[in-house]
Amino acid sequence: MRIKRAAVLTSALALSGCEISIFDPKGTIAAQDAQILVDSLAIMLAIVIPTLIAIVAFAWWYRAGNTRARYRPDFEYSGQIELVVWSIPALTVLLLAGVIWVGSHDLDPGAPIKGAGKPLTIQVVSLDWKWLFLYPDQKLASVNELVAPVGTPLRLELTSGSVMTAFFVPQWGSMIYTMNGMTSRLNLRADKAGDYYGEASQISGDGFADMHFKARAVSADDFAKWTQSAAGVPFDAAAYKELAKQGLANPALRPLAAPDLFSDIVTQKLPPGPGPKPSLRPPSVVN
Amino acid sequence: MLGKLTWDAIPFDQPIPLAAGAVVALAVLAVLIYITVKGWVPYLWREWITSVDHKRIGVMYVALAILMLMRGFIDAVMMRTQQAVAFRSNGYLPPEHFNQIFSAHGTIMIFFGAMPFMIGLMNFVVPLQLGVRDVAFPTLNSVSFWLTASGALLVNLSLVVGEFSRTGWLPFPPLSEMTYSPGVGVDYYCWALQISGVGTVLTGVNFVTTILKIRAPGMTYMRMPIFCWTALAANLLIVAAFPVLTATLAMLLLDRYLGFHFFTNTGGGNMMMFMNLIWAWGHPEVYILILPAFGVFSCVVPTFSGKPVFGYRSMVMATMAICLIAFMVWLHHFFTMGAGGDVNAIFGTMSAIIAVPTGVKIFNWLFTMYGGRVRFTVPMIWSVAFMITFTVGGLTGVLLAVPPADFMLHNSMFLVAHFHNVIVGGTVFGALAGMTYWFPKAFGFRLHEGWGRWSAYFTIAGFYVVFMPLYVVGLEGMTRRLQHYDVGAWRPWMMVSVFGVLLALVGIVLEIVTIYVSIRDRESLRDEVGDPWDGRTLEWSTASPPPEYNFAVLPHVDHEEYYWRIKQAAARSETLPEEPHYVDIEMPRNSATGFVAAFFATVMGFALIWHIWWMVGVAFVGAYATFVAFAWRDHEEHVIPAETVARNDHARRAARAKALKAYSPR
Amino acid sequence: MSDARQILETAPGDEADVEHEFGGGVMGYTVGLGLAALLTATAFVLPALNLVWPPSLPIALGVLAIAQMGVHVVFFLHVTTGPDNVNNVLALAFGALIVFLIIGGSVWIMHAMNANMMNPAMHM
Amino acid sequence: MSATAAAHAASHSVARMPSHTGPANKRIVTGYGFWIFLLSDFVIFASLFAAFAVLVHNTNGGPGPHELFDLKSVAVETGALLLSTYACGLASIAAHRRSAIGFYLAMLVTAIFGAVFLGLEINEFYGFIDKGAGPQRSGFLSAFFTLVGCHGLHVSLGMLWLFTMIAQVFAKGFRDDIQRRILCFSLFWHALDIIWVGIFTAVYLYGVYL
Ligand code: HEA
Ligand code: HEA
Ligand code: CUA
Ligand SMILES: [Cu+2]
Repeated sequence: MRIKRAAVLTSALALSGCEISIFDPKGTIAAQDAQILVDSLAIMLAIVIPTLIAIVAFAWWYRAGNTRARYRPDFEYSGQIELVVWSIPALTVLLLAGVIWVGSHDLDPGAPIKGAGKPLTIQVVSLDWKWLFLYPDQKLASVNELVAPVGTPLRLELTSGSVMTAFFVPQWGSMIYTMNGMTSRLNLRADKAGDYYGEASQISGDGFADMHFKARAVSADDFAKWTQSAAGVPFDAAAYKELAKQGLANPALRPLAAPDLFSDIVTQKLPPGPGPKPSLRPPSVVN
Repeated sequence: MLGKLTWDAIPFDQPIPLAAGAVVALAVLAVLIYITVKGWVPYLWREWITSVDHKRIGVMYVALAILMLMRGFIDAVMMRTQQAVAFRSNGYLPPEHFNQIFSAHGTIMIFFGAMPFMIGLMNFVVPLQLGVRDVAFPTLNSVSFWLTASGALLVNLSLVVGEFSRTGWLPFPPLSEMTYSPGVGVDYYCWALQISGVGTVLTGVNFVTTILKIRAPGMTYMRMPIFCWTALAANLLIVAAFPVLTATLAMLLLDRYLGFHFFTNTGGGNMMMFMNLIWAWGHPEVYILILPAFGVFSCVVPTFSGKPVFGYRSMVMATMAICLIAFMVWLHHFFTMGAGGDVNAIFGTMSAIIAVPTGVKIFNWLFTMYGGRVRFTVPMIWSVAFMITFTVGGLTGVLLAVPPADFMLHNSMFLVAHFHNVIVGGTVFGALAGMTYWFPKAFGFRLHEGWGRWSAYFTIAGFYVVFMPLYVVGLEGMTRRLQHYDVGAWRPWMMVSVFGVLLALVGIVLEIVTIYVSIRDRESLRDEVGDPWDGRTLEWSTASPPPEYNFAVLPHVDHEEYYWRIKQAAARSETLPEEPHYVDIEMPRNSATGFVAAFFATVMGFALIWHIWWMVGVAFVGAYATFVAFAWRDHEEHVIPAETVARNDHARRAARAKALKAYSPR
Repeated sequence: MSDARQILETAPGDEADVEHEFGGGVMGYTVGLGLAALLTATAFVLPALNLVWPPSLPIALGVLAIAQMGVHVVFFLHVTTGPDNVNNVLALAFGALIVFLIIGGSVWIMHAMNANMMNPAMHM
Repeated sequence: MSATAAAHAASHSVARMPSHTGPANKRIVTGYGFWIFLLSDFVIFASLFAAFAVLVHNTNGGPGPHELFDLKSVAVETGALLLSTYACGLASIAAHRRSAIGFYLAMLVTAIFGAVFLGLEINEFYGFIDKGAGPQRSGFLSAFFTLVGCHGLHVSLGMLWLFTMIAQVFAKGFRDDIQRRILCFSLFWHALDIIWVGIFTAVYLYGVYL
């Protein structure tokens, strides 16, 4: 095995018991996304299921060997049928368009959501191949572990310290791209305490498959406790540069020493990650 | 002297690609030697390589496509087996290799498998259905084919010399920029597609012109078979969309080669622009893949239902509607970039609207079967399987067009399942239906029904067993392109899926057996008359295989179902139409332009990839010289004397006359 | 010679019989040159003279450009609305629609994206 | 009536055959095919225009349109290209009338004005690069050089084609296939001028005044 992933593996083991189905939402956005998904599916199945049945039925009944079926070699046009085949799908789509319109606006990732208490701002930086979560108000920097108090609206600001990828916690809701030099915005809320699976959902290079993280929803007290548990050398620009090099990382929580770190990354005052060493076939991922 | 090319480029340290490459290289070499020893080279050169006959070119396109589908299928088998074993382990394919595989799989399947297959069918069928002798620009047609082959060659070369792109079938920057992909993989990708892209645009120009300007007398637009309409739509899409791809890849190449800043992280580049432009091409591209398949089904279903296609005008309208709306939906591939509610909603709605004309098509095929006498031949089996499978795939597509749903499913295995559902269930089934349907026209004998049927059953079953589990894991949050994973819930589905790929493999092997058996038993499968299925369109009025000039005299079309009508009239009166007056026929001469131009293009592409600048220069001069030499030619045509035409046509008429007695009119 | 009642066809840009028709022959090219020169000159001079209300300037320039493209199409390329030109015009219309969708769509989409995520400081 | 005039008349009546009487003649097919090809070329330019429109503000701290563009030179370029297009029109009339001298002369004028245009453009590019405003400087300049340079490349290839056409007429006379190529060439040259209208408006005028 060429990849050492002991730490990542243990965190995954802890998770493997639980389901991460999007039909088992644990956040308000995920619940609404799933609801819309199911609604749209239902609207469409109303027309698709009869269609599927008709295909099989017509093909079967009008098989050449069936002498009871009437052969009508000249039946090639019928105004009524034409009307129906255009209007039924059109009506279905009209209905669907309503869902699309309302859904896109209500669930726009940038739209703020309600919840208990003051919104918590979390700054997310995707790196090769790990996630850095900055808590500007709590002055924390957490690697590969996203912790959030249950019920509090989360205001995520996201960027990338390297290539483009996407941030996604299936059971919390919508994913969003992260891009260097830009800030994308996502609003989420976790509604039930627990450990959830978070991942990168856009290919970002050789370490992509290991670019997942733990998303923990905890009670307000536990969250306060967690913010106190930061240890080790404060996280600053130099530490960031070290982290930005290609490779994997273990979860860690450190105090944040550079309050402007996020904006420095976005404005490229801190340049994007260096990528692989130039060579024909770069060496594979090492921890 | 050789730019970046050194011995390091050969992957001596990676046994799998090295062995695979060596085997392929040896196989190619063996075939070449065999051909040479057998003395077939002059024949191949005269009859195929330099041929500008649309039928020959069509056959070569399909052959290339089948080869590439197999290459892509091998990649698919590797991916499925990797994901079956790579649970909490690294599997047998390291990431740098796995990433090349899905990139190569997607690229090869789309650009060198599915698209050439469709273009091949159009090449073979369109002039025959229009009742004419050839396409508008026969030599250009040959250039198109050979440029496509050149691109395919370059992609496959990357297996042994250097590496292929690791950034997916569409190279999203900044990952594909020099900083993050310093190897030659992305360059292979870009140059291969630039070269074959030129060929594709030329095909588009050629076919739009052919369909709009070269039709048999009396073949008005509303008398064209639906396949010609879908071919027109697909080629309009090619002409309008492929230049966007060319421009976008050119920008990426400028970034990579000359340090421009179109899509870079730094220097004022904007990577979102790449996403925007590539999908402005990419979405129309998927309709380029599916529309000709729709055309195939619009030939197959009426023929085997013994009825004209239902709702001809609706079909035409739906085709052209899809062609136009195709250009108004591209943002649905990046709903998750954050364009905001209005933009997402409008593009989501436009995407859903495509379901209407597509639905109309499904329903019209349905009503074509209604009141028919459906014969379940192999093409018809593919067609019914298509109708069911494609409806399911379209449904999941529309689901993805609902932005909040897409926020959960984008880039997931659900998406992977969606597009295989429409591509395999639509384009690939259509390709195989079309191949089986027109095979007797091309070669003069049918494919064996029994074996072909089993091949279809296994392939269809294989498809469902591979991809239905992927929907499930997609809903369980599994993202695409994972080299390994640690989530236990996904594991069982991966095991089911790998079983499906085995079924598909059996299907493909049976397809090869079908072809083998059919060639062996060709005498008993012979199509003497030229109309083995009781067809309705003009291609069935000529001999199988058709003479070089297709029709002894151009038909004078006076009805949508012209051939069907004269056939019925002849059967009723038990006499063939009067013998026409034969005249000399002028046909374009063979030309090596395509082959030579593609040779230089390949050399130039290779030299550009490896920065061998002198070789670039040499190849460019060579290409220009070919061009001028072609332009300087004096005689572009040769003449087939009326006597020859008459002799051939008498044979055809005799076979028809004999068959007339056995045919019962409807 | 050609029968006037038939549906005729010409190639785009064809001189053919247009010498005595609208927009054909040396005269046609000369008229086209004059119009094009006029429109170009207006486009270059207009903004410098401060004659139009500044916010409407892009529209004015755009209209001038489109008008000039039209002049070129009619007088130089001989693509007109005549019955012999239907196919040529349809192709042009299709092309123009695609060009419009690609440029318009891209600008709209990218504007929305930038508005949502750009940092003003970045691109100065 | 001379033989050529008769052939000329015959070619006309063939040229205007209605489509439903069968395949169109070669001149129409070639012209139409090239027309479609040109439309696809327009789409390449559309993509480059789109890229330019999006990147025009991404100057990365470098010079922007205001600092760089010299509208006087652009106006001269525009005039040169317009005259070149006009001369090209005259050349195709000469070809139509089978006047070799007229054709050579008009094509030469076309080429001269084309060369003036190219010279000015190269001079402009050279000046920018000299000022440190090359295409690597910023997204804006990448897009600018690519869009305008792509047009310039088309003009250069057009010049190559132009001289090839002169050589072909010289060697082979006004044969039918040569006439078809002249038709395509003139379409190409006129189309380049249309694109230039887009460029001087959207790149230069918008750049300087907006
Ligand atoms: C035309 C397009 C096409 C086709 C046909 C296929 C066919 C298949 N694909 Fe592919 N696929 C893509 C286009 C296609 N794919 C693209 C674009 C991607 C994305 C790449 C990326 O991530 O960037 C992708 C990605 C992709 C993945 C990666 C998923 C991931 O991201 O994790 C996988 C995984 O298993 C997969 C599997 C398969 C399988 C099992 C088949 C098939 O085996 C299914 C069954 C089909 C057949 C059995 C027919 C094959 C026919 C022949 C071989 C011809 C035989 C004929 C004769 C002998 C006459 N595909
Ligand atoms: C042949 C290829 C093909 C075809 C035909 C389609 C057809 C459609 N596709 Fe698909 N698509 C792809 C190939 C194709 N797609 C590929 C390759 C990708 C992924 C690329 C990548 O990321 O790598 C993709 C991705 C993709 C996405 C992006 C998802 C994402 O990245 O998150 C979306 C979103 O809207 C989408 C939607 C649609 C829709 C609405 C249709 C519609 O055209 C479908 C219409 C058909 C029907 C609906 C069925 C028949 C209709 C009826 C029976 C009528 C009644 C039904 C209703 C009213 C619902 N597709
Ligand atoms: Cu998003 Cu700049
Ligand atoms: Cu799409």
